[in-house]
Amino acid sequence: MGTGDVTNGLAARYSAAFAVYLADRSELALGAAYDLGREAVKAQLSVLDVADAHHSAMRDVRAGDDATLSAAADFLRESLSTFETVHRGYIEVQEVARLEHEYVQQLRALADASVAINSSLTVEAILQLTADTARGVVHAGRATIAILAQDPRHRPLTATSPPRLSDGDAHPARISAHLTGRGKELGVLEVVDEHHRVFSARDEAILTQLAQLASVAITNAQLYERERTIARTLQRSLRPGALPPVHGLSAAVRFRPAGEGIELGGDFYDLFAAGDGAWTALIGDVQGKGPDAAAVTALARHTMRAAAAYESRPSGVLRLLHKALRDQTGDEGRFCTVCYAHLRVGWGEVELDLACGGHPLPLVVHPNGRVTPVGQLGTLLGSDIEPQLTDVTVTLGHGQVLVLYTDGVTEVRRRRQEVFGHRELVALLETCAGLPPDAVAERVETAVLAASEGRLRDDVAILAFGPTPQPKETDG
Amino acid sequence: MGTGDVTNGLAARYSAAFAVYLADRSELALGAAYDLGREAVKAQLSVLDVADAHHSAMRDVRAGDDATLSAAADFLRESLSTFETVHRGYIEVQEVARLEHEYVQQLRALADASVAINSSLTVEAILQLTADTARGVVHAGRATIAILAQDPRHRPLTATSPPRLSDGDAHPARISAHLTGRGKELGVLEVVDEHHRVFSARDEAILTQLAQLASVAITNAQLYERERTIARTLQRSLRPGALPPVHGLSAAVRFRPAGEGIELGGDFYDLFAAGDGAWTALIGDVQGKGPDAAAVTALARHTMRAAAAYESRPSGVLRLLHKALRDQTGDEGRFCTVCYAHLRVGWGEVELDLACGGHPLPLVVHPNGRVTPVGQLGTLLGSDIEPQLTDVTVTLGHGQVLVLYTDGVTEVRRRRQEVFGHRELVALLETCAGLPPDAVAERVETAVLAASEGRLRDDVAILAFGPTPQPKETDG
Amino acid sequence: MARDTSERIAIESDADVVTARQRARALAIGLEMPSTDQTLLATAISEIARNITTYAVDGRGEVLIDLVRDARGRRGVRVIARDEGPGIEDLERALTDGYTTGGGLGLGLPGARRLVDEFDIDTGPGKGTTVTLIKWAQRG
Amino acid sequence: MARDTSERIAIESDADVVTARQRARALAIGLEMPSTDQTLLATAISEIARNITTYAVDGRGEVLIDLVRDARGRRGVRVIARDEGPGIEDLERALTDGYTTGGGLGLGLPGARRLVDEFDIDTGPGKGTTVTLIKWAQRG
Ligand SMILES: [Mn+2]
Ligand SMILES: [Mn+2]
Ligand SMILES: [Mn+2]
Ligand SMILES: [Mn+2]
Repeated sequence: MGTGDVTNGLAARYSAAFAVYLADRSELALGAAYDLGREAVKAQLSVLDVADAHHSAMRDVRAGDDATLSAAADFLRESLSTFETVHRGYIEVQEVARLEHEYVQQLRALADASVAINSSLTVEAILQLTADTARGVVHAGRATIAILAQDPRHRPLTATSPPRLSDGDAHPARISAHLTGRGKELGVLEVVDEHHRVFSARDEAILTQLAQLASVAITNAQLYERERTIARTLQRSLRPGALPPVHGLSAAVRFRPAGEGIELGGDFYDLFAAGDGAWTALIGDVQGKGPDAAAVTALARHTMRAAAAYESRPSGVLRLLHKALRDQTGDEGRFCTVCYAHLRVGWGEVELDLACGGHPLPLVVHPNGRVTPVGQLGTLLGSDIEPQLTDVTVTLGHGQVLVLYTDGVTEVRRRRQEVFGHRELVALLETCAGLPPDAVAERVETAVLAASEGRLRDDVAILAFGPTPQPKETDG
Repeated sequence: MGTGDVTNGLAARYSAAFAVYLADRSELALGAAYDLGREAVKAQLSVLDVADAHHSAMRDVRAGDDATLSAAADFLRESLSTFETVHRGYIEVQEVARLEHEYVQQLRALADASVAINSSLTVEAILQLTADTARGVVHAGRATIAILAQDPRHRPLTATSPPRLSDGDAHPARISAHLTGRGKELGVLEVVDEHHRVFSARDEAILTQLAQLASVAITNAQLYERERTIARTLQRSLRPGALPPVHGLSAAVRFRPAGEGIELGGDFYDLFAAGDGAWTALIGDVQGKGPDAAAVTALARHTMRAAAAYESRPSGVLRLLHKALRDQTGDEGRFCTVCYAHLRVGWGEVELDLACGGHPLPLVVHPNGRVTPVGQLGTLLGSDIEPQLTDVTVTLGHGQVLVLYTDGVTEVRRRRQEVFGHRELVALLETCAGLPPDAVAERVETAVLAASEGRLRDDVAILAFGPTPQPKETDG
Repeated sequence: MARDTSERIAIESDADVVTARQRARALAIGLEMPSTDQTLLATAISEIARNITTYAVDGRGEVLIDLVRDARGRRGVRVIARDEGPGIEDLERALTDGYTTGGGLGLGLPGARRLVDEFDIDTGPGKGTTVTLIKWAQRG
Repeated sequence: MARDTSERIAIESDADVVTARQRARALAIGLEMPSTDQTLLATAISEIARNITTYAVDGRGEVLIDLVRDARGRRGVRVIARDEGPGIEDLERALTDGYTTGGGLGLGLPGARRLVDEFDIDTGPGKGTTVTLIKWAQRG
């Protein structure tokens, strides 16, 4: 602090000013001591430099009488008064620093809480985290958050921190902040403490900030919950369910829509009782993926279920579906492929009429390991051209399994290279001779998922069935 | 600061210690000056008190020789050294306070940004706000945020602040923070400034905190967007569309699902060409509201559209729908009411066969202002009992309008009090004589919304139609 | 608080500041205020007078100095400094020791505030500044 | 940095602190260090020695004082204070002038740090504390 030059300059000026003061003892001369001290502080000289300057001045006057000593005391005191100002400022600034540091701690706690609160997807979790944060960040005894019901059908929600109430004060100190979302009142966040507690303006500011961020998180969670409920419920309601048990028929299905968080795609399948005591088994693929395609699968399934009550020829049902797809209003046209089978289940065998509208032909796995396609290729449904469809009759005997599948099974690509195609499927099925339909479907699904490395680029559906083995067959 | 007693005590002890030092000039005696000064600081005495104590000691020794003055200088210096420590601390703590205050400003900016960022529902808006905040909060020249594509079908996204790039430094100073969501890498947030800029550890901490909160907001927005897309797309795809134009028929529809953010409920309607050149008009209400009911409306509409291709008797179509509802797998049974009309549109008149499955009977508005129900009440569809349904033939002539509606129109309650019911509907329709179907539907909807004070408790659907007025009719 | 005496000193130059210091010191001596407190009072006057000569219009203002007595009979010196200057826009900042801008040394108004027993300031953009301070003769 | 001389002083009582101060002052005078800096050096030694007598096991430790010279030929007095005490758990806090806990006066280690040109501390729970400080004879 300070350099020798400035220090020496100080000593000389101090000595001269002191000599003036000794001569006239005037306020003007004394004011010079104040000026010197103030300059020393501004030049960041040390208080020790002033002490040394004082002593060199004393050496210069070389007098020890009371009057001189008294004047010296006055002069030194005056020259140190600015140092005293700074000294007192130290204690004050230390308090400022402490308060700012406390504020930093609160704001950091708030920032951490913000991340945690916004990471919560349920309103309940947000409320509890907010109450806990409120209590912690203002060091209070208890915090409560309450939000109104969004809707007359819902209940209001509250959370308290700590969860269990103590008896508490009859007249506690309290501060609160309103929760608002998109211009509407959401609820209130309140903090209470013992009655002698005085909450600071900063505590209120922090609570308000917390209420604000909690409001946003609650609003987001409510919006998310609403859309998620709609999305989940619709997808689950539209998705084909488990296969019904059919006497004499063993059937299995595997169904995997592509896309994270998606439960329903453009692939579909169905197995249901047709009007005439027979059964219908079908698989299909709507052009495209995701929810747009999914809505069309509902149309396809419901249409074919209704048509099957009136119509036993597969080609007839598919023609009606073609018309229904063409009649769709609003949406731009959607194409669809379907493989439709009308089944008469007998004793150890299944006779089926089969039509394929633009769909890959199903494969029969024979007990000897041979794999053969059945049916005849037909036209895509829903397009401009009247579909060409052919009904083919097939009988599945003991140990034969028919595998219906969508193109997601045979067009598995990785880095633009087909890694599982028709050839691989046939080769795999050749190893499935004698296996029941569920095992066959399982093997196919496993192979496809492995080839896709867990990331499907298209929906995958597999429907496999055959006559149930009849234990008495060879005995009877 | 300090009291007279302590000050006087200081003066006496100072004088005594100084006398000792004058006698032996030892380090031990000099150390006493340090101790006195330190005690004075701890007792929060003023530096002026020390100066005064010094001068009373000088008065006591009453000597002005060089040796004494030199010893006095040593002793005063030593006694002031602790004050110097505090003085230096002031400057240091002031810097600490300034830095803490700056940190407070950054954290407050971060808290504000957190609210703004989490209030944004699109990833693009979040990215821009994050880049702007990053640049502002660390006072840098430019900030860039980039996130990877979630899915091979999507593009990566970036945002820059300011949006336009300046030429910039060839070797700028830079700091960055990773964005991660649910354990996966999302992208990176980077800040650059002129090459001489030195980013502090606090700048890095702030950037990391910002990256963290942005990551959560991005993840939430992606999740929300996904669910919202599914919900929107499915609802729009399942929702019945606009009415097709039908030569000779004037028809209008009003449709309002209950519930905020919901686009599709349990009410439905349809108007489509039946198989035999005739048309089908229908309205229905699935038990319950919201997405659960909505999926069943798809089943109902698609089933009836398919059945209408084979079946012209309304009761036949409704029986098939009953069966389809009963066959539904997975879901617990859902009931449904439908009013179904098979229309033959002629020259200035419409002949219709009508069946009502558990649905309120439609009302005819006559040109003279009379309002009469038509059709015969039938049984709810989808329940355990085989429905009782009756086909009734009705002819609508010039100026007659048939109004089909769901119970949401006639069961408007407010505070458990019915405020708009069947009686009010009939009274309203009596004022609609001579109005075209669209005006009638409009009036009914307006009355229902007014009675509900804008908050529907049930879905509302209204389908009104009648023969198109034939201008040549009377001339021909 | 009863007023004993009063003197009004126009502040236009450094010489006027000396007059004010002297007047205050004379009153303080009359109250037998300790010499260290006399020094602190004089320093506080210098700091607020400096505020006038530095910031007020034409560097002009006035200082009123008088003796006061509180309800408990305690006596002290009161100094009121007024100017018609631009006023202080951000008072909190002007009094928080300059730490927000860094490197302040805590002199000026915040320094003066620390040296006296009571300190009050009335200011605002365009309305000038009035500083009132009191140093009691007996310590609390 | 070349070592010129070295002296080891056991710190067990206040008398030992005086010895250390004296030794350091003698070396400082030999380097013609200004008297104000001599005082600051002695004060720093008192503060770190006080740290030993207050916190170390049995209040014991040792101080090494020697002359050092840096690469540019500048000479100074170096003081190394060691103890086998419990060590300092939260060093940052011990050095941040007590402002986090409020009301500290900035003496002790943070005070000593401010009075010298170089200051280094090596400590940790259970490993004792070593403080090294240097005061250069010529100002930077
Ligand atoms: Mn598809
Ligand atoms: Mn596909
Ligand atoms: Mn309903
Ligand atoms: Mn209803």
